[in-house]
Amino acid sequence: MKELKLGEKTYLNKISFPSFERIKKGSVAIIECIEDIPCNPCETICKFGAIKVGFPITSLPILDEEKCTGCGKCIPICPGLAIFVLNYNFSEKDCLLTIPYEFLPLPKEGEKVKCLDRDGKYICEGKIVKVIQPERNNMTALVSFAFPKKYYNKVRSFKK
Amino acid sequence: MEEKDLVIIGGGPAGLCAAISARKKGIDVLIIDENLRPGGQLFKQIHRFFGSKEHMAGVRGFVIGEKLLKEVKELGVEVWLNSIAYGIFKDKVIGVIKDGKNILVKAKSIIISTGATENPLSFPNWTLPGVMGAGACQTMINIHRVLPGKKVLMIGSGNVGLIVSYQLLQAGAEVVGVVEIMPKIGGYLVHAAKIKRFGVPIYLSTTILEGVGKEEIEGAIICPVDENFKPIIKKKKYIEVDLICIAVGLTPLNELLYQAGCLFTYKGYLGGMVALHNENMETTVENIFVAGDCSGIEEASTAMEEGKLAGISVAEKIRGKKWEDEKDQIRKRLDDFRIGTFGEKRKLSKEEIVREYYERVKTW
Amino acid sequence: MKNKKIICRCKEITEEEIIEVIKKGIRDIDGIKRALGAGMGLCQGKTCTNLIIRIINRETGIPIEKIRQQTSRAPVRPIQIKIISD
Amino acid sequence: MKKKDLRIYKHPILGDLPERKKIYIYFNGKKLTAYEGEMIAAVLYANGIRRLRRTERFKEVRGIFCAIGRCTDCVMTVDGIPNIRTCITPVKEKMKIEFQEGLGKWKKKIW
Repeated sequence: MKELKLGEKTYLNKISFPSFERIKKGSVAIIECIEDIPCNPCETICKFGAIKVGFPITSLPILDEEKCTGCGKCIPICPGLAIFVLNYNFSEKDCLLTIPYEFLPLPKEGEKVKCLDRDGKYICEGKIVKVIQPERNNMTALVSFAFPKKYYNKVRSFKK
Repeated sequence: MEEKDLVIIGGGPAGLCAAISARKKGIDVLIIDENLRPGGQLFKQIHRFFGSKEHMAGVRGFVIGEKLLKEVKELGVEVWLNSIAYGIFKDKVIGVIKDGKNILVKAKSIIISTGATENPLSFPNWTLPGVMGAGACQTMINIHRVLPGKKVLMIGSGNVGLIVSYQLLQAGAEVVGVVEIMPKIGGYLVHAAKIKRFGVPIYLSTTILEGVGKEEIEGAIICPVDENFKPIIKKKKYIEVDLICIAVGLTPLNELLYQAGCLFTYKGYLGGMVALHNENMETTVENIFVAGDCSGIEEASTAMEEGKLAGISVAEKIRGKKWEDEKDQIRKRLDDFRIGTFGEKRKLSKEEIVREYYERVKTW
Repeated sequence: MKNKKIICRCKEITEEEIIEVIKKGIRDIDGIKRALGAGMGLCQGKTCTNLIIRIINRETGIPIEKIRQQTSRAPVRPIQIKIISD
Repeated sequence: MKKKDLRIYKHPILGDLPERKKIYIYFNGKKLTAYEGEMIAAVLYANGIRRLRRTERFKEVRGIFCAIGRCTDCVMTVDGIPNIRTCITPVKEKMKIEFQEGLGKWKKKIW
């Protein structure tokens, strides 16, 4: 049976990733918004003016990678839950990915997890580093988890 | 017989916004809603809405619902709950059953915002317990807070199918898959991505052949289709599920508009037969207005704007004033929302409706 | 009747039966209603009307917008006759 | 029999299920716990009961289909009155709910 695969090039090529030079410098937003949906809360919420949607409102968000501080304010506001923050320099071996997480129970800091790709396929082992409780973000929790750097562009979620 | 300036039938996003706008312009408003609380589908929608700040983007549906209810209350809009507007008769008389009594209400203007109904899909055993509409499933998990099944198969990959799949995961169910008969998904990729990255497969060019079970659903047979949508039977597959959700689109709920004598047109992109209306949301029957999904299936965001437009238009007629600037701003927000791959076709259909309205009204 | 496809859930009318009366010349919702009672159950055609329109369209090629809809009459929801008669 | 409760007590977005007054209803004579404000069909589903009635013609079992009172698939006999749409009818203390055969039988005169 034919399946939708979001890890395929047709979809990945539509994502405007920050340059690898910028990624190596530290925390930065990765916006995986690839369709002309009329939507721009990411632009409105960014204090640093790092995200531009502009006119028309269906334009894809463009990240000014020099202005982005990787603060993560845009993660929980995105209705598509399509924004992640990557800290490539988390440790010598691992990078750290922060994702919006809207399930219970929330993982615990230090917990070992299985890292999954965009299609939910197992990629590698990882570890929960930080869980920001939901109240502040209007019910969306932010979970940061660490995994080997080489999968920085593959891993997008986890399961217990 | 009771007499009212404006009666709004259906207190969902469109109806509530219409009530607020009209009340702010000094109109006496009565909302009639058949449910125990108003808000329509907003209270099932626990995801954040798209759009801009003006569309309340990034805010969850039920939060918007609470905000609208508060405003309606503060403005002193009369709301009849658990009340059924069962018919519209001559001279804009509405028959209502309220508290077990038959009440006739005569209105100067009526706004019909009755929303939509889910499209069915028939397959053998779709009548067994364990097959339900995706909206029904959403009602069960988000309103009644009961899980109607633990292993779910979703039929249809439009936004409703994708969003309800995600909400089923949030409610603690396992979604074993989403099947879509078309070669590509119907909804937004970001909604698909939300469930895909937690391991829910989305099968394309696939359909359901039948539900399996004796007295309740125990499984489903799914099957890939060829380019003519004919099932390739030898590739069929059995999967164990206890709930099958049908998410194959919505149809405007327009019985009352038919009774009122409104003229209709068929618009596939808007879900079927839609009452003709002009740029003020007035139908071909004078002083009967329409707003929200029953004037063409779109989203809650557009329903709210259409409601405001209808509410102001009613106020203009009753008070003999003009609020063109305000209406233009609303129309601009509607246009802002009706762009892109998904919005463009709806925008064109809406423009056709207004054009046909003037053609038909002229020759009528 | 194995693998029967029910169309009208209330009156339990199958697709086969509907196709049969279409072959006899019925072309609209009200006609199907009179011939089979489909759409006349408790829900008054809320669920099956769309399905029947699609079957008529598929079997006869008549465009959906040309197929006459069910006549809508009050009451649009099931209510006790006692309440109205009082 | 293992006790089932399919209520969603904790929810990541909607929060905890608020506490409500506990009441009792009867399904085919069996006592079930319900909470004030719940719909009859929701209480039955929460207890794992999805078979609400049997149809007249094909003798098929039916359950909830639309959950908003439109499709009438969930009709049951409630306190002696048949064809009550249980998905939109709230429970009441000591309510007697019965599996309905066909179009049901009237046990009680209502007028």
